[in-house]
Amino acid sequence: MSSAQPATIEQMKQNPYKPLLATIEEIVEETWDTKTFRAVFQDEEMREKFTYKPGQFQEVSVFGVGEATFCLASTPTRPGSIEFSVRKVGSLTDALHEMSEGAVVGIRGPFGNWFPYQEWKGKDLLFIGGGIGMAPLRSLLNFCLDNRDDYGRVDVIYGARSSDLLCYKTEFDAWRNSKNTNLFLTIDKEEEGWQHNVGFVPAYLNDLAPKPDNTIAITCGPPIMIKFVLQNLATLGFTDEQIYTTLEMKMKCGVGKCGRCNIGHLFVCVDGPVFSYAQIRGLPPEF
Amino acid sequence: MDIQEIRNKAKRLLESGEVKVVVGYERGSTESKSTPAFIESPDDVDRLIWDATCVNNLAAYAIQEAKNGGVAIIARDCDARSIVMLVQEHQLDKDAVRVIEVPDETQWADDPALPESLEERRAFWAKEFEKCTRCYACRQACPGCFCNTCFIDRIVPRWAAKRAGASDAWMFHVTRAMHQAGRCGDCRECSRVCPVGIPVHLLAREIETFVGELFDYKAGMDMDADPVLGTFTPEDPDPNEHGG
Amino acid sequence: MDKIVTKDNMAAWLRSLREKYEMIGPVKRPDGAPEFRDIDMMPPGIIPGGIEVALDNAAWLMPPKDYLLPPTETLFTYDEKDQAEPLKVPLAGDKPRLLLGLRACDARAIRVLDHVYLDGAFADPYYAARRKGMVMVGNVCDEARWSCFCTSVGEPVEWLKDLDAVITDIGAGFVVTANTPVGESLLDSSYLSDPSDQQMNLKVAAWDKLAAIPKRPFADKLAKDFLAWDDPIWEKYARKCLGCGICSYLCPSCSCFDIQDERVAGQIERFRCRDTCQTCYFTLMPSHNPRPEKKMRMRQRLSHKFKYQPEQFDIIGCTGCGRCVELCPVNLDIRQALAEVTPNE
Amino acid sequence: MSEETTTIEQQTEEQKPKVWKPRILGILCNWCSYAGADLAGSSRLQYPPNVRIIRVPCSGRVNPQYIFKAFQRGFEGVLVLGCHPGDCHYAKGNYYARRRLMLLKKFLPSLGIEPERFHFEWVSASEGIIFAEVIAKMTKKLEDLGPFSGVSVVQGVTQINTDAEDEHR
Repeated sequence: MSSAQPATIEQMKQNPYKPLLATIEEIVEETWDTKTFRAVFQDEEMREKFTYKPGQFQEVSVFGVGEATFCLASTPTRPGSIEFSVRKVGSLTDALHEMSEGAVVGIRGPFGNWFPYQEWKGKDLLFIGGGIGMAPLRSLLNFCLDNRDDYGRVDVIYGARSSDLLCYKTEFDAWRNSKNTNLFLTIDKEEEGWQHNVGFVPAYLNDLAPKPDNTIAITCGPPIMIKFVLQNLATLGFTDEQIYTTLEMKMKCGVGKCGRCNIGHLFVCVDGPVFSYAQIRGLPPEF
Repeated sequence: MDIQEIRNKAKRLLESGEVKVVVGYERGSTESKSTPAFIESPDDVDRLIWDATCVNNLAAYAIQEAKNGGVAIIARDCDARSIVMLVQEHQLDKDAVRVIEVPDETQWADDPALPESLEERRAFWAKEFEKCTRCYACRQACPGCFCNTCFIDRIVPRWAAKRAGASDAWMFHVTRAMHQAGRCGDCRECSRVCPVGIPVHLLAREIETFVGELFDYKAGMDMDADPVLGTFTPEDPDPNEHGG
Repeated sequence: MDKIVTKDNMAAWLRSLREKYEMIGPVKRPDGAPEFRDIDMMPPGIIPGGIEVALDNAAWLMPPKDYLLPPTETLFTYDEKDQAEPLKVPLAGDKPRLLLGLRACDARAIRVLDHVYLDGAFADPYYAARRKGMVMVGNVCDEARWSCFCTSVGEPVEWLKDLDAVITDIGAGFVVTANTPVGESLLDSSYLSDPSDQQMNLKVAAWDKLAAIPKRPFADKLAKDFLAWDDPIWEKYARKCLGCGICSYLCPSCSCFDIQDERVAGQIERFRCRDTCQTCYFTLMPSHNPRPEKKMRMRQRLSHKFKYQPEQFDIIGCTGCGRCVELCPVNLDIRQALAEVTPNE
Repeated sequence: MSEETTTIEQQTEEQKPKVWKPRILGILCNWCSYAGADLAGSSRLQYPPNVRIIRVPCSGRVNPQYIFKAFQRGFEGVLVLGCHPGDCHYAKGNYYARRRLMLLKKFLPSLGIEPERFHFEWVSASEGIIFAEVIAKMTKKLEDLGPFSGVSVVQGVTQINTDAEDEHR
């Protein structure tokens, strides 16, 4: 990916296991099992200093319960706070969901690589997201929309099983209303009052049949969706180098030490989580 | 016991199609070691050996191997009791398993004696468990430990932390031993495999002694018997008779 | 620089080093098995003997990694009631440590750990604090155990050069070789004197003997890409694997860990502890498990050492110490698996 | 009622800072013993307040590991109370419990734990007085035994803080 490191955060370099304390300022209920948290660092200097790049992740602590990995769902172009979306799946995410505004969490990060957005300047971007998989895409999408003139046409295909499982609904209008940007929504089954497409994301992708010329496709979602999206993108003429996704593995340390998230000789926490499909093809099938 | 006899039995079982695999011992990577062998062809039975290096309780493989069809297991008395126990616990279909009996010629090491006073006993176990690496080899080698998810691996609730030290290791070993009540055939695999020499089997042996005293029960003797803690009689020993 | 110390003076010399260093070395347990431990913790009377008995080539049960990566280590404590500074990180002790009795393979293992814990964008501060100022003194193995295979995975004589000083038993005494300025400072003692040519010849002979340990049949295959992904041997060997963690917990270079929180007596502690890739929980996620089967986990462990670490750090992660071979309860001998695996063409 | 027992009010005001009291974990069947404890409370029977109560649906729900956990975390005593044999709300849960817990009680000395530290008995919903007596008797026994030094004491060093108080607020 890009070679330059994000602005160094001295505290993380000194001790990457020591979280920075942050206060939950806002909680948005995205769906019945997913909430988006906006956190502000307690250290005022850190609020300014904490920078990151779209695609990077962080470790979030609930002290006494543990830690879990979440991608940064916010964009560094809107500094002062960070956001992450949490689906209730286990003890840590349960504990997060029980928190209310004003609660204290620990943040370690930013860790991992990022989308090579610098190299994509002047290109068209195609976002293909499913469910909570929209979180890392949202970071990049808002980043690109905040730097709108750097990129060409932006198409967003976003789907979920049903309309109430779509996240970030309050931002849909802002996305639609951006210059040269289109939002294509789809749900699996017919619903009363639904104005948009009905069908699976990969099928909708085929219907829309975007052109691969000078385009980068970025996809994230459930593994089964990604599998068919990749197949269909190939049929549409996208090369492996034009397709990017983020991978998820169990992580503990986030900095390449605990040995948990390797796929072959790569650590998802250090060498990922962003991979091009060309890279993924070279990895052992163990993720 | 003559090795040829074992090989012949294995051969017959495989040839007749009665079993798909015979689990026995073959020479290990050095003369002083044997290693578990999975014999699937009558032509391979000559790999089987039977000597003083054959120490594993092969019943540990019974569930894994029975999934693929019939399995025959070379077993000492204590190992055979594990197999009976697995049938009793409905972990094994009794028609899916055959036992090739071998005499128990194991040279058992002397067991350390539990100290007399309670205080010393507590210190004895604390000292032993302090060494525990939490590798769980005792559990993995134990045919009685067939749970899909061990209580110690549960995250909610977490019964003990994964940290080193006597306290959490005590919780693991003592609970595991109690879970073995009525299941332990005294094969002593738990102590044999322990890389730091904790006499783990003493715990289960104590329990089996009390199981015998209280309920007149011996683990793994009768395929048709109910597991001792999975049944009761109204006449069982009662706390009130024993002064609570 | 080489010096000679007589057998009589050895204990006195080592005791003099204890004034400056916290000394860790192999001592024999009451049951006869050697292990690495803090020599200061031994009752004073048995220190000289304790050190002496262990300076032979016994495969110490516990690898020296305990002293760089304790089995359990507090990362920080968190006190909800302390508004100003709830997070507290424990500090490492200030007296430098001297590890005594390291074998060539132990030295190599520490090199591997250094790569894992100090390389990359983030160094591990807890490891770094222990490693910094740590003095490593080793000795030359007099013979190979049945389970050893160091010469098959590298050059143990070269590995010894990572140590500050190396002790070679030449029968009538010990030749002590300093490789670093710190090592030379250890030799600056009235208990040591200059060795004779004959004594130096004996030392060279001992090192040559170490280098001449026969290689195992798989040694020639250890090119980068020799572990085939779909090789049937994974299934074959995993079949007898019990899935315990002995091989990784007692491996001198295995260093994967878990991080957990615990609330004890009202205080929150975050600690890390050893973990093993040999259980399904290592990679289990709420959504799925990338390595649900034993054969995948066995392939992971061997690939990590013989394929991934060479790609990451240009170093084979296995040191050939033989602990996993010797202690595996089912005699799953990785040397046989390595000999059998089909190289990728 | 023995002389040692006091009401909660007396204890907090006068004795708590001075007198060591054993901490007891009580695991009570919902249908009989918990109701018995309730009755003891509503009848204003006096019994020592040093018992922390966990209500379970049936004594048959009591896994021996609950008791081990209590000892590991430093409780001085553990008490399990269930319905009298024949009176189980679920017909036979207490019979299963009886087997398990009789065995557990015999096993504790093998671990070096005094059998008196674990007590189980049958207490019905109407036996409020018996409940109060059981607590008082057990408290007395534990006081005689003295503090429990825990399960991890090696060479006089306690490895873990006892936090029975904290865990079961």
